[in-house]
Amino acid sequence: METLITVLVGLLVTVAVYLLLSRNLIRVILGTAVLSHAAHLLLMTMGNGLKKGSAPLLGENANSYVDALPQALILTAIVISFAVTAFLLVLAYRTYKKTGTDDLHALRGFNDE
Amino acid sequence: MTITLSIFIPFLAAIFIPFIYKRIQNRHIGWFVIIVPIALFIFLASFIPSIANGSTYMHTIRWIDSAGIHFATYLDGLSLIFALLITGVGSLVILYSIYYLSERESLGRFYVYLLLFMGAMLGVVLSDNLMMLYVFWELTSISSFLLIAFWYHRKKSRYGAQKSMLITVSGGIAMLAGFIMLQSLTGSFSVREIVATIGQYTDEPLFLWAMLLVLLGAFTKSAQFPFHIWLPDAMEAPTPVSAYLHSATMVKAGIYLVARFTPIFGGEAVWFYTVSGVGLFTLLVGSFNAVKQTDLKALLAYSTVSQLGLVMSLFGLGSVALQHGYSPDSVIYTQATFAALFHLINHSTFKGALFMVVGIVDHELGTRDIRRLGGLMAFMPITFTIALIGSFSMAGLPPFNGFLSKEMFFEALVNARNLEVFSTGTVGTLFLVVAWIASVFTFVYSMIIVFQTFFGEFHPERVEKPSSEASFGMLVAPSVLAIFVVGIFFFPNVVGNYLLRPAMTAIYPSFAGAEGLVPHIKAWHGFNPALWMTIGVIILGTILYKLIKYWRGVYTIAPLRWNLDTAFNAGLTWLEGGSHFITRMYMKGYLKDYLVYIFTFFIVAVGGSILWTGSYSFDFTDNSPIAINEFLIVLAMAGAALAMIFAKSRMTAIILNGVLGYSIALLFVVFRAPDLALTQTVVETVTTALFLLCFYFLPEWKKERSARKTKIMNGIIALSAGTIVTVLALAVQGNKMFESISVYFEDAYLLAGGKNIVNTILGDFRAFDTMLEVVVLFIAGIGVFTLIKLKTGKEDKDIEDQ
Amino acid sequence: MSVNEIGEFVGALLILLGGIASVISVFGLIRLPDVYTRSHAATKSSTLAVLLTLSGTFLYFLFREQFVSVRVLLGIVFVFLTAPVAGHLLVRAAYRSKVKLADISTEDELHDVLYKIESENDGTSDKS
Amino acid sequence: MRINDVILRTVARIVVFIILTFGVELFLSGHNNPGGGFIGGLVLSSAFVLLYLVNDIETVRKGIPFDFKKIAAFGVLLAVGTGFGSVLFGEHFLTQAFGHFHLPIFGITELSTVVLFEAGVALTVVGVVVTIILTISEDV
Amino acid sequence: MMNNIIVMPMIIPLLTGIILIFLRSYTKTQRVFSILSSIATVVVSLVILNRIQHEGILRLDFGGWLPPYGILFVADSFSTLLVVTTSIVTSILLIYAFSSIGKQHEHMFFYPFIFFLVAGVNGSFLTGDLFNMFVCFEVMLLSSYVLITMGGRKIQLVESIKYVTINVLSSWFFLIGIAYLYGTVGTLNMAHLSVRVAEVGQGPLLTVISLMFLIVFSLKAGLLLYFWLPGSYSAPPTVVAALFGALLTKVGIYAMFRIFTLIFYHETVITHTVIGIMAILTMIGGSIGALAHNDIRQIVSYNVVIAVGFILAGLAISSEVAFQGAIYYLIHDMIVKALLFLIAGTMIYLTGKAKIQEMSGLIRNYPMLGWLFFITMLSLTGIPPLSGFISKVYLGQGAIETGSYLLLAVAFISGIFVLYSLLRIFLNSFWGETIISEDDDVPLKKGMLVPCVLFAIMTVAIGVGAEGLAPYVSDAARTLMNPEIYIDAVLQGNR
Amino acid sequence: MIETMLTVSLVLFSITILIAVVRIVLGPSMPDRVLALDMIGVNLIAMIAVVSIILKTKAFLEVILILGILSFIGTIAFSKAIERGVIVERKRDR
Repeated sequence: METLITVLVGLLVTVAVYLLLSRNLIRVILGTAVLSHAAHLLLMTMGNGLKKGSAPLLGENANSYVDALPQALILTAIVISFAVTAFLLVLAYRTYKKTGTDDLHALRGFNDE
Repeated sequence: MTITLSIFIPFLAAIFIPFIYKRIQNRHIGWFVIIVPIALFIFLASFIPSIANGSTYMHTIRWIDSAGIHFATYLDGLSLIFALLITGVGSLVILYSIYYLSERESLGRFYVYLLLFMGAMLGVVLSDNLMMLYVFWELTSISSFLLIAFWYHRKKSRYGAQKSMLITVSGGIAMLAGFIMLQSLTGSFSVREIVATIGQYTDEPLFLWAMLLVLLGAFTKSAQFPFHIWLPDAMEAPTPVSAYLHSATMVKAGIYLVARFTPIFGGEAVWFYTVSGVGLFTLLVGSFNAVKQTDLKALLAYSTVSQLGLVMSLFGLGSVALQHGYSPDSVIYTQATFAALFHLINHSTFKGALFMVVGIVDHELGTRDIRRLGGLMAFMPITFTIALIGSFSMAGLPPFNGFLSKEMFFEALVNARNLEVFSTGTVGTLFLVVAWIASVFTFVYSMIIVFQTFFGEFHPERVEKPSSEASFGMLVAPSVLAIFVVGIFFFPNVVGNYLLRPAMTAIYPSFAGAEGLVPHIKAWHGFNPALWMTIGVIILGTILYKLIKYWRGVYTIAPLRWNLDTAFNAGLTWLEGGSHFITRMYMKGYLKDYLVYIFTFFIVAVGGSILWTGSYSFDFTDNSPIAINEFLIVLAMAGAALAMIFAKSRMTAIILNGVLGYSIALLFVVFRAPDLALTQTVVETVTTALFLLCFYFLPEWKKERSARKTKIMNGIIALSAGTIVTVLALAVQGNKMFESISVYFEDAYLLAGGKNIVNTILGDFRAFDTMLEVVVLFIAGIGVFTLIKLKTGKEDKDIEDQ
Repeated sequence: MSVNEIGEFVGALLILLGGIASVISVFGLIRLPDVYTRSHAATKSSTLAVLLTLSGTFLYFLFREQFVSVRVLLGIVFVFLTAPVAGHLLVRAAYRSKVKLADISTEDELHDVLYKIESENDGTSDKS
Repeated sequence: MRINDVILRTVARIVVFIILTFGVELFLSGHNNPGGGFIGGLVLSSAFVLLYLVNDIETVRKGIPFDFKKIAAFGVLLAVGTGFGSVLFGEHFLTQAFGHFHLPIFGITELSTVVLFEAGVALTVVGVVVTIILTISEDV
Repeated sequence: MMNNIIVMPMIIPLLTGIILIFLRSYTKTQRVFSILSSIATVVVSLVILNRIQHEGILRLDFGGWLPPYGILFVADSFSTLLVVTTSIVTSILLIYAFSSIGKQHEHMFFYPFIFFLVAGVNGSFLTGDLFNMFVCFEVMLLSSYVLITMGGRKIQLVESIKYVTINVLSSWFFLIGIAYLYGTVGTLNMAHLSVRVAEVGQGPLLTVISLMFLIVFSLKAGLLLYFWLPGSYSAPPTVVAALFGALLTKVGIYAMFRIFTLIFYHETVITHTVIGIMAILTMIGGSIGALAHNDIRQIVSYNVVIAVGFILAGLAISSEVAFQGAIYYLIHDMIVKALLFLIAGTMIYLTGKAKIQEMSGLIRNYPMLGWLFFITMLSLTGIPPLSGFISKVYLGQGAIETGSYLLLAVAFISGIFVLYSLLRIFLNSFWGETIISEDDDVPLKKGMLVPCVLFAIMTVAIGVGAEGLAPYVSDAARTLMNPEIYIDAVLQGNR
Repeated sequence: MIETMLTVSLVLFSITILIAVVRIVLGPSMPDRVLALDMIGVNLIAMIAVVSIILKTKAFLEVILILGILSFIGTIAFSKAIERGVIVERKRDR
């Protein structure tokens, strides 16, 4: 299972990187979103082993629990990625309104002669 | 203590000058300033007797104790000579400037700079601690920079200032590196301590580097070839400055440094060859170039370059004496050093006088172009006399002090030919020949100064102002110097015994009191080779001067025309252009390029190190089993992810992203993470809503128009990045080295009273993370608000998109 | 077989039925010719599928652990409530955004209404 | 073109109610069951999102006249403040206290300062999500 | 003894920021409140700094959870020195903001974002937990995203897209790195990480993971991967640019020092060599860039790049003396870069131009500004007795002791490039013919000049009074050199 | 027996999801895709229900409800986006 997920993570990273490298603003943002998915999944696989033990709820009275720490970290990371994505989206929106283009090739910025 | 104070007095004065300047209107501010150097001169002069008796003065104030950097002053014979020159010439120059600069100039500024310089220069020669020396060393560069660009609205002034600053500061930084190396070797920044212990380190490779770097500093400051190019351009400074900094004092700082370090590095072959070789070559180049100058100040600048070379080479020759320590035989080589010190003093007198003369000419006639001048003798008799004295002294003619030191120079060279050390032989002869040729040119340009300016016919229409003799005040300073020029010729041994003897002892501590260390200077010493050489110089020089218009064409010959100035300018231009070109090449402003750099670096660094260190040992034994349905879901996710790349519309891409997000929620369920699954679902939905909200306003995306090649490149980069992440993750999973700390949290109920471990971690164990994460969210929320609401767009006249 | 076991079995059976229904509906989704027909498959039968599954789950928990899961019940109610509305909205949206009907469709009763409104609106700006 | 949303609005009214209740439930049960401040807050805000989707901004504003920025700020203040509170009591920063109290109506209840902290989190989440959505939607 | 005080440098700005949100429409109150609280931060951090000298490294376990399980703040001399400098720099920059940023910004939560930024920066310095560092980074980064876009001018938006994207990317890389590290050694506390890494030895796998962190922090610090830096530091308003120039890269640098002296210090042959090479390339690239442009903002930004290379040369050398040099330089650079950015911004404000050849002779109308620039230039070049000097000496000593001559050469030569690039500004813009007549020049507000003067005084004071800082700096360098001091302080006993 | 039935149904659900993804990729129209997404959401609910039976835990029952709620909200958002573009109006009746 870990290997499968890891390969999936690799695939997601590939997709994310490819999207990041494109010229379109929206694709770039989607790339960051996919990358955050990949990072979360990766963090998940780094615990004490997937599917080993029951959910980390003491009410379940199980013998062993899965690693709860990565879960907490991922939760934090998810919220942060949400915040970042939201900001990035609005930034893209504002940029488009201001410049009239979403082509990153046209958005070069400083052109000191 | 008082010596330390003497360094500070000019600085203190510099602070007060602007205030005084604001108060007084009717009197020239210079009269207040001049008190400082005169007082200091008198104060320092009072040390002459005791120093001559061999005492030295040392005083230390702790500064940066932990780094061994102290404010340590040390007064011995060597520093005394320089200190006296600084304050003495300084007094005269300020006196001269009072008449030279009109009150319309911003005199407050001028004198502040000048006092800064004076203090810095005193600091250089009186410091014992190398770092202190460096502090003041750079300060001289800076004050010189400010003085050169005193008339900063002139382009040439700025150019000259920039050039001198760049060259001298660069040299200074090199010197700093050398100093630090010395400290690393010996463990001390104190010159005296280094002198005492350096013997045991001379074989270290660092020693050689330190020597070369220190020399670099000295050469740049003293305008030695090929760093001499800044000096002629520095002549844009007001003439008093040129007289003071660029002939008498600052340029001698390098000389001082060489003298000061002779006990440390002297006796080394590299030191000998570098110092004397560079010195002689500078002498030749300087004198040769001086002849072709038409601007009197430029001529003097080149002459200064050549004279500095002369002194430098003498120090190089004199360092030989230290090769095997003290022996009666090697004393003879110290005479070169003696000559160097002597010429140093002489040069300050006659060159100072000459600069002032040129200043007078410039001041009275509005030009200093030799081609426009002539016949000034008639109405500027005093000026003429001073010029005559100065030039003849420079040319090495009796009865002026230049003659004495020139003779000693030749003598030292003749001695050097007999050197048994460093397998000189032919090189010694070469030195002699070079020096002699250079002297001939020196003679020629000295004659040019006197004869082309003061003899011949006066053409009033060629000058810009009506001409008359300068005011009395302006003549005082050069006259005093001229008197010294003559006086020293007649009483050279006063200087020799009182000033030079302690200095020689300072340079050659092991020779202290040796017979012949301080020779008796005689004007007439029989027909020895040196005199014959002088006579030869006069004869050939006269001939060359007379025939100058026939051989002037030499200067237009190509190799001689390529000068270092153009090289320096071209270098700077090339540097800027090249930088621009290179920076443009990789800083294109495209996000994509930057990302490519980052990923490339990632692939090379991380991927490379994975391959290199072979950290790809996998271990799949610990894997949990895969259920078919999980496999199918992963397959669906993979399909959705891949489809995102090829999605033709943004909405499809958003939907696919949603599929990914929801499937991840399912994976979280499979991995027993209910909280995550909940969060992931909600966040995914809200994100999707946001995507929809924003994308409505953006245009439908176009097909990527990139070339096929770019796409393939992107694909390769993406694939490698993905592969690296996977490989590394697999390696990590196969190499779990420790149990996670998270077992601890399974006691959550006991510890924190919660049964949901994840929630207790978030709310208690790692509540700080949660708190900050809330802050992050909050910032994003308010940030979005700000981003949308705050529009200062109307003031867009701004300087954007240039 | 105790009552509980029968209950569990029934629950599992319902779930299996749900799975089958779901597969059937997805075949509809992939095979049917246009969005309108597909929406039948997607909304109706997959709602059925999920209802079957959830009921199964409810029964399973009820009989196995004597646990009345309010959440699952709520979920059932919820899906019942929302699925038709969602389907309705979506198809309306599809129609309004002028997704073409399949070629085999014979009639489009609202055709005139839609395009009439459109032509009326052409004068004014259609930017809401 | 006016679009008739009667069906949607009718259903939405019920749904929003369910979501809100469920959100509060999730928030409260967080310490022992899945849920907690974040999730509770997110679910609550999704209810608001639904409200805004179904109705327009003006209508909702009439019903809920809050400045959501302030709510968010208040939430952060609460979250940070509970941490700061423990400092005032001479405890380590962010020390959470919990205890079992005997309350008249509820019987033995576990009370914890975590609840305050989590409430802050939830308020922030709601405030921020709604602020973002409102801000974008208003800027047309 | 409770160490709650060490969370204050983060909490005070945080609370201030939140409270200022409520004070949105009261500009005056905002100003007073913000300056007061930033002064409070300065005082608190100074107190911490002094307590460390008496009591050793301080730590605060949040919620009383002992490390490695809970999150904790660790204040050692290194981090606290940076916190002190950050607080001081921010206070002074606030003064500049009062007179320059404008009502619109103030109304739109400008000050809160500044405080959030500072909270993030201080948190990153103080935290002893790797994941918490990630979160603190995010606090800092999100505030910086907002600040860089604030005002919404076209150039800001365009540049910030690059800035945000690249930083988001590096954040996820950071998270991936944390995941790897957690996977291998199963902990997040930095001291505990160090212990565990030391226990198994830093094998090839851990070295590869350390390179992952190197990339992340290089991106933040602008070490070799500085492409985003010149553009994004040129776009925002002056105060923000100064804040960025002074603080942001320093956080990356700090993190790099922390990680590579505390955790991954075993395989210096690989990691520190790589850092050294990167530092050299950075200095070269920065030097070239600083000469390539005529826009002051760009020149100034590239100077930031050079400084980054210089400081990390100290890490690459990795000896106690070199660390001292690097720390001195960090402090110096935070102050002087802020000053440099302020002056550059003020010049643009006064002339309305950004290119050096378009302005000329400013010194006639604004002599004070000109001399301040001059001092800045000298200080950055490392001319004594200004603040850049002592670090140069120490770094030189470190380089010579360890035989890193190439680093030494590049580091010292880069100083000349710094000088030249700034000299061009000085000669062209301050000297030269005065173009603007005295009648229609823009008056230089006191509120703009005072902060510059304060910074200038600081650079002189630090240079002359370097000995005053010496005990702190040497303690910091000692701690960096001997990770066990840090580890002991964190992991041993319940204080 | 029960185990097998549950596993089989899980597989069936995942097949459904897989095919629905194919529909999303194929399109052709946007409502098709949203329809498929909705369907995926519904199937995820079912899967989670089954998974929680297999894992013998009640922890995931909340997820079921949440997913139900959210796939509804998502679908509404998408359909509004398709229909009107803007999904949150400032004021109706404009």
